[in-house]
Amino acid sequence: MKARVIVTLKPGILDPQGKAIENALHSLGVEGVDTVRQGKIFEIELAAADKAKAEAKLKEAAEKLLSNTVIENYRVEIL
Amino acid sequence: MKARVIVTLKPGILDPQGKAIENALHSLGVEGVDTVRQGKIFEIELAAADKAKAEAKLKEAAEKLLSNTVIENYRVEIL
Amino acid sequence: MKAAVLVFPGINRERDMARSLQLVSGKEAAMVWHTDRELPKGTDLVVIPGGFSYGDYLRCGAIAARSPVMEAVRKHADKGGLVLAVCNGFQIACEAGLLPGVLMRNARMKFMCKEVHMRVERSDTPFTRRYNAGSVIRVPVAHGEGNYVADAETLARLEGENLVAFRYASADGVVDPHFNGSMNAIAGILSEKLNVLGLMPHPENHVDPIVGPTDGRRLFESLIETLEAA
Amino acid sequence: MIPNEPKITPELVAEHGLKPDEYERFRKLIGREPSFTELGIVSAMWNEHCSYKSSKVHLRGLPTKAPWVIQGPGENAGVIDIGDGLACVFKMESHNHPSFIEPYQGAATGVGGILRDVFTMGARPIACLNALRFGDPKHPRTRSLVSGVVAGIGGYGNSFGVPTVGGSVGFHPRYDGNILVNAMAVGLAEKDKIFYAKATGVGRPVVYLGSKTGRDGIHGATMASAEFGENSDEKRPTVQVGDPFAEKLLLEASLEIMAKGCVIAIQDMGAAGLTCSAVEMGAKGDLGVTLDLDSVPTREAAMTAYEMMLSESQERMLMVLKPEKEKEAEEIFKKWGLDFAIVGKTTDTSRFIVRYHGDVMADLPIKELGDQAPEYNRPYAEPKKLPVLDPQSVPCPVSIVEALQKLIGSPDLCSKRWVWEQYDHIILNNTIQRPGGDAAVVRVEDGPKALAMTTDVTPRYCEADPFEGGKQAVAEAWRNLTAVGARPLAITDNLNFGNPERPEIMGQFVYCVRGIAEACKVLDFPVVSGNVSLYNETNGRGILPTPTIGGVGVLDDLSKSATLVFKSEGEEILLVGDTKGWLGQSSFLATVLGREEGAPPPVDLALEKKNGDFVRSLIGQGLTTAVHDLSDGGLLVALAEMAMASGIGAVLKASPAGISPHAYWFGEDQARYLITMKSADLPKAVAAASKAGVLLRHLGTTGGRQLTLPGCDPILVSSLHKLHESWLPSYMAGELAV
Ligand SMILES: Nc1ncnc2c1ncn2[C@@H]1O[C@H](COP(=O)(O)OP(=O)(O)O)[C@@H](O)[C@H]1O
Ligand SMILES: [Mg+2]
Repeated sequence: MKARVIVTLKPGILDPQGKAIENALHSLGVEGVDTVRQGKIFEIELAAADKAKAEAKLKEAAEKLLSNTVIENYRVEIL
Repeated sequence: MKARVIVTLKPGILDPQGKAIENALHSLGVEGVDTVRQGKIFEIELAAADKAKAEAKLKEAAEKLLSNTVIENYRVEIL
Repeated sequence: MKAAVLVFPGINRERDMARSLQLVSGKEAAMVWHTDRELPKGTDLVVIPGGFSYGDYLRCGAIAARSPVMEAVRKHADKGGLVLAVCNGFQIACEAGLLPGVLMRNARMKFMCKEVHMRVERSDTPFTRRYNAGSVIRVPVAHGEGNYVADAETLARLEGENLVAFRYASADGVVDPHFNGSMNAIAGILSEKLNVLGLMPHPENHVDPIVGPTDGRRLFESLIETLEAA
Repeated sequence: MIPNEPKITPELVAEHGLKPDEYERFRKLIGREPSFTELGIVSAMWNEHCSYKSSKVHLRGLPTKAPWVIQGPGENAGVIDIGDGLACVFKMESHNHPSFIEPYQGAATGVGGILRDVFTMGARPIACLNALRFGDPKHPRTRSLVSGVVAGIGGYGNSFGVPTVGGSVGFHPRYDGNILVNAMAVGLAEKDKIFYAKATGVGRPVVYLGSKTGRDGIHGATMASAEFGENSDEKRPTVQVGDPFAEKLLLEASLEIMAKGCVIAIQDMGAAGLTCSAVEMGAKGDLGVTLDLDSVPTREAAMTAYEMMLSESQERMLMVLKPEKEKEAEEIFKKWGLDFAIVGKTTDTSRFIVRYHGDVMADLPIKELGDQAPEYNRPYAEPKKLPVLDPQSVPCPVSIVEALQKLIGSPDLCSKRWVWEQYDHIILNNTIQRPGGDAAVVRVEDGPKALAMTTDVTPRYCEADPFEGGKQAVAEAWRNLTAVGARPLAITDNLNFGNPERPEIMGQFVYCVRGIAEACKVLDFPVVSGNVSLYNETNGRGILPTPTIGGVGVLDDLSKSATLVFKSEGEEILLVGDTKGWLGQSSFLATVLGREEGAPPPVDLALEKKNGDFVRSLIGQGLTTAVHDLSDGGLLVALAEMAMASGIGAVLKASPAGISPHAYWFGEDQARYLITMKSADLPKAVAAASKAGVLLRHLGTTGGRQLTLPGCDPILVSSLHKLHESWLPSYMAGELAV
């Protein structure tokens, strides 16, 4: 089964990376980009009996390791 | 306009972070996860007249900066 | 030797580099700001120093590689001018396409600051002529993303054309493939014309006998000798 | 009245951490009900973290003066004269609570904050240190806290570009719910170019520099003064994220505008950001300050005045500029890509006025806000003295060698290489002694001058006897500096304790501070800066009292410094100082027998000074080949450390009669050093010792590849080394059953 977990910063949490990228895009002449926030995406292959089981497993992975729930939100998508 | 650019490693390029995560998940007792590959997701707000223009702009951003096309693929999604 | 040390926002080893260049060559290096479009007249060595340009956000070296000054560096290199790219400089050089491949997170995911050994693979280059091929030198590393990765074809070409300059090794010269995960234990590589060297370890931090070992010194002496011979 | 503001209720006041009588005091001071923004401002100014209300009366007892002290406590950092027109600027600060909640960012922003304190004064940071305390290795969170904190400290310092050259790491169940992250920064400046927070001149622009303001850390300072309860998770959204890249730019830009003579006064925005920095600049200069929040650069929409005044977004500064230099300063900041905004001016009204959207959000008497902060002489209990443990009553269930193995492989005494290899400790090319020795030695410019620095405290001692423990922490820092050959000059302290509203805790605090004061006085080692962190307590259980001492000393000629590494075979090993075999509160007792009992070793400060001065003079005369001070684990652990660092072994004489071997080898009597020297120099040293009245004892000779103790099987130094190096990496890899 293929799935992905998307981890993004909670709103209001400073994203220095996003800010640096915004500035760089401006100096490269890419106009019109207002804000950039950078997150992580994990593309995962896993063995699971069904979708619900897979989802539960990935939620566990996200909580335990893939995200820092103090400052990040995550989202599990089964593909 | 809101959009996102997803950048992932090309197949065949070794992903040390993904590997480390796989191992860590196993030692945390999260079973069944075969492979993990880590990528980046950029959540972007931009000013653009229409979808096509926005797409073109983001493609430019991805080519010029957001991805290293030697090792990475990217995908633009307008939300 | 007329050296130009590039300064990007977030670079932090430019002073170490300038100081070591001065110590070995007796000449002051020019510090060149990232927005400059030209190198100082007569520059014969460009140094891209270590640090965390732009915080190493996005990908290490990515943003710096797209700075105005890099266009001038590319021209300099195309004409055969010497470029020494250390640590973040190596990452910048790869991102800028001056060297092939990319540096990824260390296999053990951690930043590592320690002394390591590396084997000098060849001594017939402007950067290594004062070393003996096959000899082992002690140098410090300080990086979190020094894991050299390239596709199979590039790697085959690097090996085939003998462009690997240094490999991580044990003190007695046995190649250490596990140090940071680098393919073929690569610590440094050369461009095809042998005029661009990128390496992760910091020879500039092993120059001054008051501070510690001095195995890095001969790299700078090699450059001086090369330029004097030219 | 200001629109859309919450009504001030007793609950709201309580949520701001103000006691009813404190609120009443504030209301009287301003003569009316405060606005919501004003309540926020006063809660920030009057909490424990900013006002030092519980500690102030006691801190006054610390000696802060010496001919070489340029600036004592009260500024962003302390400043000492190190000769040749140079000054050393340093301070230590805690980031305990934030690091427990989010270890990486908490530790990172702790480093960022202390670096800012140092470069705000015009000094370029040259080194960082840190002192870390974690809970029981068995505690389920300990491993991830260690991993996050260490990565955070490294992540910030490495990127900023300052070497992290030393520190300490310890474990104890009493830190299970409250870890300690104390970060120290050391900087270098020209002695006559130090910058201060005191504003001068009316009508001068107040300028905001650095990163934009967000909603980060709102109530951070209040949180740092609150005890954790079951629901401390709820406080999470206040986490601040560090941006070392922005800080590096802020450093370069700040030093550049200082060098160009643009700056009158400067203050970094630390705890309670804009509030504390603006009030402090005005109050110190007897001036009023008016802020116009419409000009504050923000990164989030619709921020309120309250939020802007309390935000703890990182990497920001406030300055008063020379009006004629405004343009020049702005250009420098733009060049570095940083925000620059005039957000107010100095006034002659002595009021602190905050305007936003045409409303006056706050109008407060600026001096009284600081001066009239509550100050408590809280009740304290005199700590109970513990009985002195008779060494004869302490058994040794294992052989001396087995005990040694246990000690050097224990969490507290094992090598901390796993930690400091994640810190760039060589950048700037001045690190003469790297982590792993007694004190770090950092060359000053091109030498030959160097600075030595260390952080020390033995919390177990402080718990058992706060007064002696406080003395011991200072003495150990002094000893570590001495052991590398440096002249100890001054300290910074970071006083970490539990809830001061409990008399036993307040008693620990008071007696530790008295002990520190006593030691500083006798050793001529004044306190020039520091930080107090109270309420390190979870569900009524406090941490061990932990007054971390950061010591700085100077070496006039770094070629005359000492290291602890055995240099060659066949050298004489000598012990300086007297050994009675003090086992109370020793590492041996705790680690080998699992007992934390008895009175800790007393510190005879006069003896400490005599022995230290003797060792320093031997180093200066070039008579020693290696030097190491004795601390946790006593004589044999120190010896083993010297052997392990060199790979060279030693043959040792038997322990003297009248003292049991384990008390002799592992006792923690103070004021002791191990030295080695060439046989030929022995007579000179013996003569010098007898002249100085110092006890010198010949222990044996260096040589071979093993440690040989009479009556024990010799043990290979390499096998000790392996034990010493393996605990932490194995623990962190999860390979260890703890
Ligand atoms: N957190 C840390 N960061 C950097 N260095 C550390 C840290 N913890 C320990 N060290 C280094 O390890 C060595 C041993 O530490 P410690 O046992 O506390 O020394 P001492 O007993 O001499 O005070 C010292 O050089 C110290 O600087
Ligand atoms: Mg010591």
